[in-house]
Order: sequence, then structure tokens, then C-alpha cells
Amino acid sequence: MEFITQHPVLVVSLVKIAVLLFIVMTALAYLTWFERKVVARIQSRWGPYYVGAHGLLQPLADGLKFLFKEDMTPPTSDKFTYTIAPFLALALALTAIALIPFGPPSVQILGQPVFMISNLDIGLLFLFAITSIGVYGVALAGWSSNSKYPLLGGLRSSAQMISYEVSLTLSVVGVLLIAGTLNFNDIISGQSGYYLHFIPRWHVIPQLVGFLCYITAAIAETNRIPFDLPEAETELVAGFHTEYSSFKFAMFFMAEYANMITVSCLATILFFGGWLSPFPDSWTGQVFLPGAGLVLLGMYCAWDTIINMRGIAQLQFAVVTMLCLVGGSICLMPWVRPVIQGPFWFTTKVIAFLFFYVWTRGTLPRFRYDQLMDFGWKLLLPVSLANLVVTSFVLVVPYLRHG
Amino acid sequence: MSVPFLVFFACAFLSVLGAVLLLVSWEPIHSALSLILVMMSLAVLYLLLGAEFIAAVQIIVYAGAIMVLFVFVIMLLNAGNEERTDWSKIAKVVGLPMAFFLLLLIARGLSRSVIGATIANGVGARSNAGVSTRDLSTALFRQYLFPFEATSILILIALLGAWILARKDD
Amino acid sequence: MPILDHLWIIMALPLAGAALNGLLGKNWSKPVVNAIAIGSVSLSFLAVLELIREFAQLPAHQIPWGKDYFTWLTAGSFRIGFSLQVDQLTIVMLLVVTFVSTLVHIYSTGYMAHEDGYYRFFSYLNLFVFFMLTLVLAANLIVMFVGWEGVGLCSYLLIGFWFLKQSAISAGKKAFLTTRLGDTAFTIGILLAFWTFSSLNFGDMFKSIVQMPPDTMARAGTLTIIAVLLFIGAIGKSAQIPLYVWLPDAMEGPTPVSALIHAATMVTAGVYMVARMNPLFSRAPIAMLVVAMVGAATAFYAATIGLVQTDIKKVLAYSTVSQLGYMFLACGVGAYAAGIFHLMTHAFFKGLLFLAAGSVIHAMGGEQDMRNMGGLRKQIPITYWTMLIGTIAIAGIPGFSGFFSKDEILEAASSGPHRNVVLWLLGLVGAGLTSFYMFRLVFLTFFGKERFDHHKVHVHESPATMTIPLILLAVLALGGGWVAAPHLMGGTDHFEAFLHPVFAAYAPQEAGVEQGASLAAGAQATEEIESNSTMELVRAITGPPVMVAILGLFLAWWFYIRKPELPGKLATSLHGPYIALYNKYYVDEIYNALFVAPLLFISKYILWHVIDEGIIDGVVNGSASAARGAGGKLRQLQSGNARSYATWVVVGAVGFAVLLLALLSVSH
Amino acid sequence: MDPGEERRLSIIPISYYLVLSAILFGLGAVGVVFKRNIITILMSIELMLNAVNLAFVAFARAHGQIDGLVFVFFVIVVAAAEAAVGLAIVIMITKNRESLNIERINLLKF
Repeated sequence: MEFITQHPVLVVSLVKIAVLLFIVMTALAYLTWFERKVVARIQSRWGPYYVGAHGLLQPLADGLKFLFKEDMTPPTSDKFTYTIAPFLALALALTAIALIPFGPPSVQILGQPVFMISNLDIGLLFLFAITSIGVYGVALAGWSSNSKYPLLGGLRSSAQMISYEVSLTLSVVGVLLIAGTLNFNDIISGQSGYYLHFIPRWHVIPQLVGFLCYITAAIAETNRIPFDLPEAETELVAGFHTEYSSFKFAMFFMAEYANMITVSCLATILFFGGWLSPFPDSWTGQVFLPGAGLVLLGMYCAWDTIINMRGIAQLQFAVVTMLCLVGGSICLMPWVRPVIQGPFWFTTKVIAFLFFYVWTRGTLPRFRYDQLMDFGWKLLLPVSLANLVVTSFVLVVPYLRHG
Repeated sequence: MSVPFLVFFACAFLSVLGAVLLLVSWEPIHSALSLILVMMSLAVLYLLLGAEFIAAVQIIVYAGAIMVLFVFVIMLLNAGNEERTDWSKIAKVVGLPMAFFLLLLIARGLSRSVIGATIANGVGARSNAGVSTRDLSTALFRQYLFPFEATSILILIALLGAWILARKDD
Repeated sequence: MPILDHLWIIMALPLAGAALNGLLGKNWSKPVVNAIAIGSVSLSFLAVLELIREFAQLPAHQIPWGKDYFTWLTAGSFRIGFSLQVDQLTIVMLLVVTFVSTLVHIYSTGYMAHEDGYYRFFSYLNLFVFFMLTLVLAANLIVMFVGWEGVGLCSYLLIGFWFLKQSAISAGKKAFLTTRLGDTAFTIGILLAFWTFSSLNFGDMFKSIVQMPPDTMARAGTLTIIAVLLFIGAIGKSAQIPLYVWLPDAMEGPTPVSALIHAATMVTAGVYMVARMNPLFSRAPIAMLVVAMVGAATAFYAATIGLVQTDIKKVLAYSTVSQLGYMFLACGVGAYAAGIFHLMTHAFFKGLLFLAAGSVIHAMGGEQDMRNMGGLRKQIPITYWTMLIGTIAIAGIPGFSGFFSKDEILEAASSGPHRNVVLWLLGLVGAGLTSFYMFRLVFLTFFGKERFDHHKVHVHESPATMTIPLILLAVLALGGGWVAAPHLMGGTDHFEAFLHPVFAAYAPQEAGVEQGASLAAGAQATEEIESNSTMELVRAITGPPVMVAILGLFLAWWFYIRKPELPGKLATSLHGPYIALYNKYYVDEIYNALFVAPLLFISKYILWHVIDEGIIDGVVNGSASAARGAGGKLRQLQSGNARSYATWVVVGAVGFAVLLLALLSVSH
Repeated sequence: MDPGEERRLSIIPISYYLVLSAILFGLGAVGVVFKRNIITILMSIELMLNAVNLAFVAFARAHGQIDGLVFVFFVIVVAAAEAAVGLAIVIMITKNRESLNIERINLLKF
């Protein structure tokens, strides 16, 4: 016990890491479910439906399947590299999340902020540092499987990631110029306040161009459709992870989704005011939103359970309903309300972004490789550069005027 | 033995290990990986020295860009194992002893010489906290503006040079 | 005070014009080139006007107003700043230069309209103006020297403007080399001056001159030497004996050039320099005497040659030489103001004369020989009238500008402090000759019967762009003298009073009176004139100068209107002198024999064949072959194996490290 | 970082860092001399640069001056440029000579 009081940093951090890891893993799993559902809806299908009510247990099933499959290693492959590649990918992807603040630093336990694992002065830089070496996972995987398609996939992905990383970074610099700091919390708190008392002062408004560049580059950075050349089925089977199977494959899979989450969080932080609420504080009603939302969801589930569900599914969904209602009522408790605000808005925004991701995947066709490169270097890069220049000029003008 | 010491020696060990691996591995990509290891541990050392920004830049530029470039080229050229030709005579006769001599010499000199001594006796101790990124940027854009611009020109030239060299000559 | 703080603007404008036209003008249409050239010069003229307005408000103690823009070169104590200064003298020069240049530019647009290399011409012209202004505005000898050489360069370029004409090229070369001769002495003078005064800023130099202990041998000696050396430079630049030979040939250049450079501005640079250095000269009596003698001699000598020249521009050229002689005479006898005054009036009427001559040539379609002209009076009235005014002015008929200035000079020579009868006589005769050959020119050109055939030559008056400048200059040639006139009517001489501070500032004590000599004279004049100023006026008007002028006019009329056959007779009867005069005393030939031929011989047989080919080339080739040999040996070291190179690098590094550590342990 | 931590950090003598950088530099030099693969040689050069950077940062820390860090920054930039051009050259060479072995590339003479 006194150990805890002696080393609050250590203990609290460990706890936080454990919790976050659990949450993120679950989120990853259910992100796949989410994606499949949404894409299915876009293609007017039902999507996973039978494993659990609304296919809610599908991710669990997939995970088990991956675990129990045979783990094959190509005999000609470079064993060491082949093995570390997926670990590298997943580890880096998860590390990035450790830097994200999900809520205001004011909420603390033992003098440690609850909603973020680390609060670096140069958080953004470090995030970029980590994402920048995320390439290795893919590249090494491609190279080490010592096979044609993976090599091509690896080459493509490393080229693509290098190319788009430039625009990604540049598109963010505009925000940095405005915020004047690299620390996430400062960036977020810099976005508090409102234009005309109701439009939130989010950087997306002055930095619209930057935001568009960012989101495009981000999609490319995470190798998602329409930029998923490294794993273009029609061209190179499955790209860099063709030779991978079982859990190694699953790691790449998770890494990709983790990266999605990371870039969505980053977009939220940089352009959409992180855990800040979109509504002015004067609208006191908003503190009830999280709870109310959950309760409503619960009611919907209840109705669904009673009307549509039959047999085991009905039972399962009843549990879901209970969870929603209980969670909602917890969120409505007076001492929970303020605490839950930040994470609520943050997750809402992130989910919106994820939905956007899935949406694009459901809608857009895939680029051709040369188109991809041209787009990256000849359109995205110049535009983000121009945005940077314009921003800096606008920022400098007042100094010029007042000497 | 305090935490920083542990960190330092761990990183030092890792970096030296990486360097040695870089030398002994016949597979270029393994050399690349070990070099990345060196860079990572150096980045940690920079953090230890309170140079956050440099650490980040070290990772981003070196590990994230330069080494990726190396790996990329290795993959592109599909560089296999290094051919084992016999050593160049000069290297055998001069290089090896010279290199180690140099190594020892510098190490000894540093530990004995004015620099090493004085700093070991705690000049380091009176050094201020790790410089903030803000100070660094101020120095870069005020005092060192001209070199900074010069480097940007240099980068541009390098870009063009690389393009000229690597394009398909038709 | 904008302009006063930014004197450089005045110079920068023409320079900008020159740069624009010279670099980009090739593809521009003539109007654009005109706009830039004339625009830049006239702008700087306006700038000068503004400058005068501001200068008028300057308190006396701030004059000369100096501006030091940047340090140009420093070596130990030796510092040359790019520094400009303005005082009354500068103002006068600036006014003359910018004004005349503007007119000449306008005139040139008409005169050069049909030439190719149009833009080139104007960019040279602008460049010249720039250098001339540099020369005038300079606050130290070096900057002045830059302008001095710059105008030389421009004159070279412009004389050789038609570089397809062999004669033009050689004329340009001649001008350049001859002036170089003077400039060499000038340079030495500058160095000596620095060695003596340890500064080249006019202000500091003059101060140290004043502080020099009077009447020591050192002072007299050095000052005299410096003055003489500088004056030799002036001789070259202002075409005095014996270096005048280049000026007549310079007439190969376009006429506007002759008007601007070889009449109005550049050639007067020497006079300006002497006037600028007046504290130096007035303390070097011998130098003064030299100046005066050279001036007077030139004035007379050039006039005699002018008598018989048949090329209209040659006549004007020689008259220019002789007028310059008058200016130096004035400076030589200590009447600097009079010299500058004559410089100004001369700029007006001689510029006018040249431009008018140009208009005549234009009208005659390129004909320059007066023997093939005559009777043009009716066809080209404007040219005729303006030229007549110019002639009267230069001849020194009372009421015209030339009269006042020349009269002052002669008066200074006769009654001034350094009075000297011989010089005065020379000047007087020169004046007579001047009026004679000038009227001869007019009569030959405009009177008598036409000696050309109408079918070949279609005579036509020049366009307005050429006539308007003529008229303007004519007005000035007519009235320009009156600024100094009142002195003759009793009352004080405004012009001289204006310039007085410049020449009085550092005037030597004993010469304090002499300095404002003619001013003082004017003062006395006023005193004694109180009673009978008209009497004084009459005495001035009926004085010897006027008499000889009238006489010259009359003789010219007698020879060329009354009895046109007379000159031929005279030429045959006085054959020897006539030929001598006609061939300009064979000076060119003599110079050729004396200097040019030996020089050629030396350069060819000694410098070229022996020194250049033998020694210099030998050294170069030798070292080259040595290097090749050494390389042949050394390249064995190059295995071509990059790693061995790397090894060598490392070895070097180790060596360096060893050295470093050794040093460290030593210092330890 | 809080001052207490600072103090403990600064106890590590700078000479440790310097010795480490010396060792790395020496190894890099060895690599340049010994390795045959051009790419590896370039990597060794990068290693040497890194060693130098470490020394710079250490000194900057020792004297509490920022210039060392600035210099490191420049070194990194230059290293990037060098890598880009160097690798381009490598690609060129392998195109022409079908070999990455530096001993096969011995045209670097008269």
C-alpha cells in the first residue's frame, strides 16, 4: 500500500496502461464488427448476424479462429525478421495510443491525470516519431517473406508511407503554428471558446484545407481504401501479409485498425477540439447527454429484444440492454456527470471519424499506383505547403503591423 | 545505482551491440535493423540528456526517414548477402589496427584530457534543465537563421540530385 | 530634407536609365527607350532643382554639406568612404550638367532617329551623365577619380559609337590613350596628396593645407608638385597643350556627343577640378603660373588652328579647346569664379553651337565641309538664328553671355592680382581670332551662294525635338551672362558672390584679398563708379576685348562676304603658314614619330617576343610540365579501390587525433 | 522533469557519453574500412555521424548551451541529404555494374 503512495506515477501508469489496453483491444475487435456492419448497410446487406445477436459475438469468434489456426512460416523466409515484423507493427500502433489524452487533465487520481497515460511536452512529435517507424512492420514483413507479391507490397507500402507522411506532417504544421505548442492538452485547451458564442473555436475552421490534406494523407498512411495498394487483392493477392497466417496475420490486422483509431484521435485533437464539448458551457443541459444517450440506446435495445429477438439471441440482447441502462444511469449520477463529459465527446468524435473511414471504404474505388504517387506528390504536398505558407503569413501580419 | 544509470548502461550496451551487429551481419537488412537499434537507443540517451526535441527528430528523421530509405533501397535492389572476397590488403594491414588504435586513443584521450576530466568533475552537474523545444527553435530561427536556410537549399539540391541520378535515363 | 539626405538619388537615376536601356533596351521600341533615357535625366534635373531649393535653406556653417554613404575601402588608417558633398560650386556644375544633358538627350532623339544601336547610344549617354554627376558630387579625390575615369570611358565608347568606321575607332582609342597619359599623372598626384595630407577628403585636405606652416620649402615644393600633377590630369581631360590632340578627332562621334561631352561637360572637368582644389593651387604660385600659361597658350594656339579649318565640327572643336584655355587662364590668375562662370556660359553657347552644327549637318544630309555649304540662311532659319546667337555670344559682343565671362577673365588677367601682360595679350588676340573664325564659320555656312547641288542634297529644317533645345540654349546663350552682369553696371556680381564662400573659405591670408580679386575689383569699381557708373559701363563695352571682337567680325565679313576670293589669294601668298595651320602644325605627325612608333617597336620586339614569349610562357609551360610529371608519379597511389581511399582518410583522421591529443596533453 | 530527477540525471559524467560516442565512432570507421557492401558502408557512415551527434548533445548539456543541439540538428539534415544522394548513386551504380560490391567499383582513378 505504501508502495503505491511512494511511487504514484509508476502504479497509476501501470493501471492506466492495463485498462487502456483492455479497452483498445475490445475496441479493435468491435471496430471490425462495426466496419462489416456499416459496409454491409452501404451495400444493403445485413452483415454478420448469426453469431450472437446482430453478430455481436462475431469478433470473439474471429479472434478464437485466429488463435487456433496453424502458424506457418515459409521455409525460405528470413525467420528473425519474419517474426518480429508483426510484433513491431502492433507494438508501435498501440504505443501511439498511449500518448492520446481522452479527457481533461484536471480529472486526477493520486495527483495523476486519469484520461491520459503520458503528457509529453512534445507529444505530437513523438506521435509522429512512432508512426514514422510504423513503416518497418510492413516493409520488413514484405521483404522477409522472401516472396514476390509480399516484396512488391512491402515496396509499395513503404514508398507510399514515406510519400504521404510528408504531407501528413506538413498539413498538421498549420495547426501547430496557430496553437504554438506540441503538447496535446495545450493544443486542445487552445481550442476552447466560441466564435459568435456558439461556433466552437476548433482549428478545423481556420485550417480547413489543412484538415482535408490531413484526412487524405491519414487514410493513405493507414493503407486504407482507396489507398490500400499494399494489400490490393486484385493485384498482389494480399500484399505484404500474403505469407502470414494465424495470429501474426491478426496482429497486422489489429495494427491497421489501431492506426485508424490513432489517426482519428489525432484528427479529433488537432482539428476538432479533442475532449471539448461542441456546445457552450451555458447550455447546462448537455451534462446529461452521455447518460441520456445510453439510456435511449438501452430503450431501443429493449424494444428490439422484445420485438425481433428470439431464443438465445433474446437472452444475449437482454444483457446488452441491461448494460446500456445501468451504464446510462451511472453516467447520470451527479458526481460522474462532469467526469464523463470529456471522454464522451472525445469518443463521439472519434467514432464519427471511424464511421467516415468505413464510409469511404464502402464508397470509393482504389487508385492506380502511379495515380497514387502523383496525387501524393503533385497535389497533396503542394496544397499542404501552400496552406502552411498562407497560415504563417496570416499569423505574422499583426506583428508586421505593430512593428 | 539510480534509474538513470541503469537506463544509460542499458542504452549504451544496446547501441554498442547494434553497432557490432551492423559490422558482423552479412545481410544488409540486418545491418539496417541493427543500425535502427543503435539510433533508438541513442534517442533514449538524448532524452536522458534532456534533449527531447533532438530525440524526436532523431527518431523521425533517422529511423523514420533515412533508414526507411535504406531499407527501401535494399529491397529495391534485392541486395542479397555480401560477397566474401578476400580483404583488401591495405584494410588488413592498416585499417583494423588503426581503427582500434583510434578507438582506444580517443577513449583514453577523452577520459584523460582537459575536456574529459573537467566535465567528469561535474561541469555537467551545473548544467541547466533540458532545453525546451521553444529555446531550440528560437536559436534556430534567430541566431542560426542563415545556416538554416542554407540547409534548406542543400536539401533542395540533394532532392534534385537524387532525382537526376535515379530517373530512368532515356 | 529629402534630397540633401539622399544625394545619391541624383546619380542613381541616370545609372538606372543606363542599366535599363543597356540591358533590356535591345528589344524595346524607340519611344520606350526615349522615355527611359530622357525621363531619368530630366528627373535628376528636377532633383537638382529641389536640391537647390533645400540648399538655399541650409545655414552657412553647414556648407559644404557632406554625406558619407558607406565605407568603400579601408586599409589601416586609409579609409575611403563613398561620400558626396554639395556646395555652391557643385550646385553650379550640377545645374549645368543636368540641364545641358537633358536638352542633348531630347535633341538626340531627333538626331539619332535613323541610327541603329539606338538603345546603346542612350544607355551610354545616361552612363556618362551618371559618371559626370559622380565627378561633380564627389567629396573625396577617389570618388572624383572614379567619375573622372568613368566619363573618360563613356567618351571613348561614344566617340567610337559607329564602331564600323575605322576612323571612329582609332579616334576613340586616341582619346582614351591621350587622356590616360594625363590620368597617370593625376593618379600619382592623388597618391602624393594622400601621402602628404593622409586623407583624401576635400575638407580634411584643405584643413591640413591651411595648417601647414607657411613658406616652408616642403610646403611650397610638395604643394606645387601635387598641383602640377593634378593639373596634368586636367590637361589630358580638358584637351590643353600638349594633350589637346584627341579632341578634334573626337568629332568622329555623333554630334550630340560632341555637344554634351566634348563641349559642355566632360572637357570642363579639368577646370572644375582645378577650381575645386583652389586652396591647393592658390598656395602653389608656380603651379598657378603653369596653369595660366598653358591656358593662355592653348587659347591662342587653338584659335590660330581654328582659322583655317574647313570641317564645321573641327572648327568648333578647336574653338572649344581655346575656350577651355580661357577657363584655365582664369583659374591661373586666381579668378576661379570667372573661370567657372565662363565654364557655364561656354556650356550654353558651345553646346548650342554644336547642336546647331549638328542640325546643319542633318540638313545637309551628313555634309560637314563648310566649303560645300553656304546660303543656308533661308532654308533653315531656326538653325541659322540660334547659331548666329551662339556665335555672337562666343565672339564676346556686348550683351551676350560670352562677353561677360570673357571680359571678366581678361580683366582678371590684366588688372587682377596675378596680372600678367603677356597672358593678357595672348587672351586678347585669341578673343579676336575667336570672333573671326566663328563668323567665318557662320558666313561660309549660311551666307554667300550655295556651293552644293540641289539634286543631291535636299536641305530641310530639323524636327522640333532638335530645334526646341536649340532655342532654349539660344535663350541662355543670350541672357545667361546677365547673372554676372551687374558688376559692370557697378553693384555686386551675383554669380561671384554666390561662389565666393567656396573660394574664400580656405583662401591664404596674404591672398585673402586676391581670392575675391575681381569681387574686390567689383567693389572698388562700385566705389569709383558711384559717381559715374555709365562711364564704367562704357569703358567696359568699348574695352579692348570688344574692340578685337568687332575687328574679327569685320575681317570675317570682309574676307567671306565682301571679297570671297581674298582668302584663296592670301593662302597662296602666305603659303607656308597656311599649310602649317591647315595641318594643325603637324602635331599629330610629330607625336607619331616621337612617341607612337618607338612604343610600337618596344612592345613588339622586346615586350612581346622576348619577355612574353620567352620568360612568361616559359614559366607557365615549365610549371605545367612539372605538375604533369609529378602527377604521373603520384597517380600510382590511386588503386581506384574506394575502400583504400577510405582507409587513407581514416589514417589521416587518426594522425589528426594523435596530434590533437598530444596538444591537449601538452596544454594540460 | 522535476528538479530532483534533473539532479540525479546530471550525475552521469559527460565523459561516459563521450567514451560511448568514441566507441561507436570507432566501430563506424571500422565498418567503413571493412564492409564490402556499398549500402552497409553508407550505414557505417551514418553510424559515425550518430556518434558525433551524441558527443555534441553531451557537450551541449555539459556547458548548458543550445548551440550543440542546433549543430546536431544540422548534422541530421545534412545526413538526410547525404543518404538521399548516396542511395541514388548506389542505385545508379548497381544499374550499371550489377554489383553492390565496392571492390567491383574501381573506376575511381586517373
